[in-house]
Amino acid sequence: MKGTLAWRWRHDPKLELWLAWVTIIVFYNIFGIVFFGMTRTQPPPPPWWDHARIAQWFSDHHYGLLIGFGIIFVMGAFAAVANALIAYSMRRMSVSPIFAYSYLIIYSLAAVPGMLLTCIALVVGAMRPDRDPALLGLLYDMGFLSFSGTMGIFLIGSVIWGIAILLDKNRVLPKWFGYFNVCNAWTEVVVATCCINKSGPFAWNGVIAFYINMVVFAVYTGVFITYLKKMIEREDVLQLSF
Amino acid sequence: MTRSAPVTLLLVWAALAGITLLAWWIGAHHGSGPLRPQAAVALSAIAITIVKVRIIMREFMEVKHAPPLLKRITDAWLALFAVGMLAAYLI
Amino acid sequence: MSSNSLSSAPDDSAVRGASHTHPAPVIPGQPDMWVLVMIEALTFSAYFVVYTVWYRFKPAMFLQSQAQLDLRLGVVNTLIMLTSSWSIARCVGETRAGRHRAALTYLWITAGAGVLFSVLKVNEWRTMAGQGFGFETNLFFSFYYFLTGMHLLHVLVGLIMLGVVFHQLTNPARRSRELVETGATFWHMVDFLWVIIFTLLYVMR
Amino acid sequence: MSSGGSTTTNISGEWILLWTMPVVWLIWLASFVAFPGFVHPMSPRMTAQEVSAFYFNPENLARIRYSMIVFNWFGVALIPMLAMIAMQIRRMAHRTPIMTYSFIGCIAGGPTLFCMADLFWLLAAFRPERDPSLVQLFNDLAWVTFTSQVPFLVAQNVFLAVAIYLDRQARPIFPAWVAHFNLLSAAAIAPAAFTALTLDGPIAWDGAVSYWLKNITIALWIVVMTVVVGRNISRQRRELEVAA
Repeated sequence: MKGTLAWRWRHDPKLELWLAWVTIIVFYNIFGIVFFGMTRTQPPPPPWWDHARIAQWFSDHHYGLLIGFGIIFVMGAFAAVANALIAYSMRRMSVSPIFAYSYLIIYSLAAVPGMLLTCIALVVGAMRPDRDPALLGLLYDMGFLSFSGTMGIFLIGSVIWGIAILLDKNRVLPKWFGYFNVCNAWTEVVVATCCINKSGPFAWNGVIAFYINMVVFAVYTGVFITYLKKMIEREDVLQLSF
Repeated sequence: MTRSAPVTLLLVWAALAGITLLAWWIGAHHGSGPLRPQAAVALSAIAITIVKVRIIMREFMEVKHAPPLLKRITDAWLALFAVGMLAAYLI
Repeated sequence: MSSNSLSSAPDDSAVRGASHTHPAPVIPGQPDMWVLVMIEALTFSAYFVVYTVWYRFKPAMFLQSQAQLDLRLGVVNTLIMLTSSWSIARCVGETRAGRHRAALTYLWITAGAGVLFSVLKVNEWRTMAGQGFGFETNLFFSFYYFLTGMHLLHVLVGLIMLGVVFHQLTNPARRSRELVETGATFWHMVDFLWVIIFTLLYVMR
Repeated sequence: MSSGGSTTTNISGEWILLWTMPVVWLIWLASFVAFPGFVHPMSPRMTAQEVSAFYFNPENLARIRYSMIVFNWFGVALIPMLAMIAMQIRRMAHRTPIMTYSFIGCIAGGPTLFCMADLFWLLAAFRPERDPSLVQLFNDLAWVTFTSQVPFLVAQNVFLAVAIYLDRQARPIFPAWVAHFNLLSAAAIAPAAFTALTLDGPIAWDGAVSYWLKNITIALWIVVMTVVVGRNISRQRRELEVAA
């Protein structure tokens, strides 16, 4: 029967693209549940806590951190599909393949310093609640500062995608989204302030460095997921030479 | 259209520059003694700024010739900004 | 895609330039750029509101720190920015009229003003840092460096956009009026953001 | 794919890269045996003093350092192997390069994380006078990174399996059992991600599941994949010779 999942698995010519798109949706949902719900690491707890309070936080979230980040360690690399689909969007544009390849390589780096290092530090902190509180404080800082460890990746990566969209003549993605990439690049400049300020709006849980940035990033992510879907729906079924 | 576009632009520039100098006068420290927060200064400065931004959008950015939708969107943003600033200042 | 259906075709530019009348409402440049302008305006408005809230929360510290800024420099910066905005508006007008040499002259004035603005800003930072006021000195200076720094980044991106406009104007084969207008719209946004930042950092009490 | 002589050269190059694998296996095996913490994996229950004493025991110290240096040199040697698998995915009957890109996106991740763990071990072994609780901290970081960092391995196994299932042609690049095998090995590797949950039992970093099952699966996966990729490359070589 046309349209059923079984039919699509066997006959849908866009199957590869749809599998990738659905994986992105699943990935971002699990990511959100783990970081916001299970581990309570988003929004981040304050940077100004003393060691005793940090040790308390680790023991309060012992199982949340260990199970939640365990899930990230199993499926964190499925984000590669999002990068692959975005790189593919650039391959369909009338620009040099360099854009797609640079984006793919840059974002392949992203998971290690920007996500996994955070998780490793907090997991090591959570696994031994009896560790010296000063060391727990170090792991806590290491965990939350590493969230901004990918500043350059998102900065350069967004600019690359944005330029590709603006130069493209095939209209794969709308121009305004190309410009919006510049805004997403700014968020990575803004977040740098959290490496300096330990309280106030520029701290890692601050209104500017976290919340406003998060809104921009969330809108950006929602927009690109929507437009990737439109791209797949619109796409002709010709073989792309690659 | 009675004036040519270049003359209009020059007048707009002169008006904006004049308003800036007015803001300078408002913001400058009059009299002696330590600086104190003055709601009148702050609110008039914000009001002047909103007027300036609207002039830039209408004249320089040519929103005055744009479709009504763009006029409404830009004005809506300015209104939102004004309300936000007022709320932030007064609360 | 709506981007081109809303803006008119390039070949009516001569008609519009000659009469200075606008029979039908037209968005200058790509409508896409206006989306960026509104997103940026909203994001910056959020920063401005946060700034004002903290100002009201710690008025003494903000006032005292604010007094360290040179109001005259702020005024000069604003006048430079307004002049650059005026000249890029003239550049758009001359482009529509088909006078590309004159358009280039105005473009150079804008770019020169942008560079002058950046030099003055960096010099102001050097002076402030030399007096011991850094990003981490207090929250006012965090905001000062943050807002002026974010704005300066926009100036630099604006200069790149002006480079795109230059690229269009110098080559008779290109001369896309739409791209000239798009670049101008971005530059005007850089201008009005500065007008607000000037008020908040230098004037508001 | 271009045709003619250049492709033959490519495949000869792949042949050379493939035959580096047995050599690299010997080096890995030697470093594995040399590291005193691997053959009987260190227990997460060791106290800070015990960990420090373990590292700075003169019998262990040199072996720890040299084995980790060699691992650092040759851990990355897995990447040519993974790149050869990516080339096989590229040859599959797919309409888009998405599966190839996804696989390539994972290639660097595993070796990078292994390098990090390796560096944490070297750091732990660097200064005997360091506070034992810091030595223990780096030992924990090393073992947790080494054991729990399976995301790229899991994802690339799944990507390869899906790519094989989607390779719909009369003579697919890989037989279907390779896809099943990859899904199975992904399932065997995945539980190690939860290693920090307990300090004893099969999930702990010295346990039957997190240590033995995971590492034996990885070793088996490398051997099996080398063999099937090698078979493909020799088949592709033969086809080119026949065509020429």
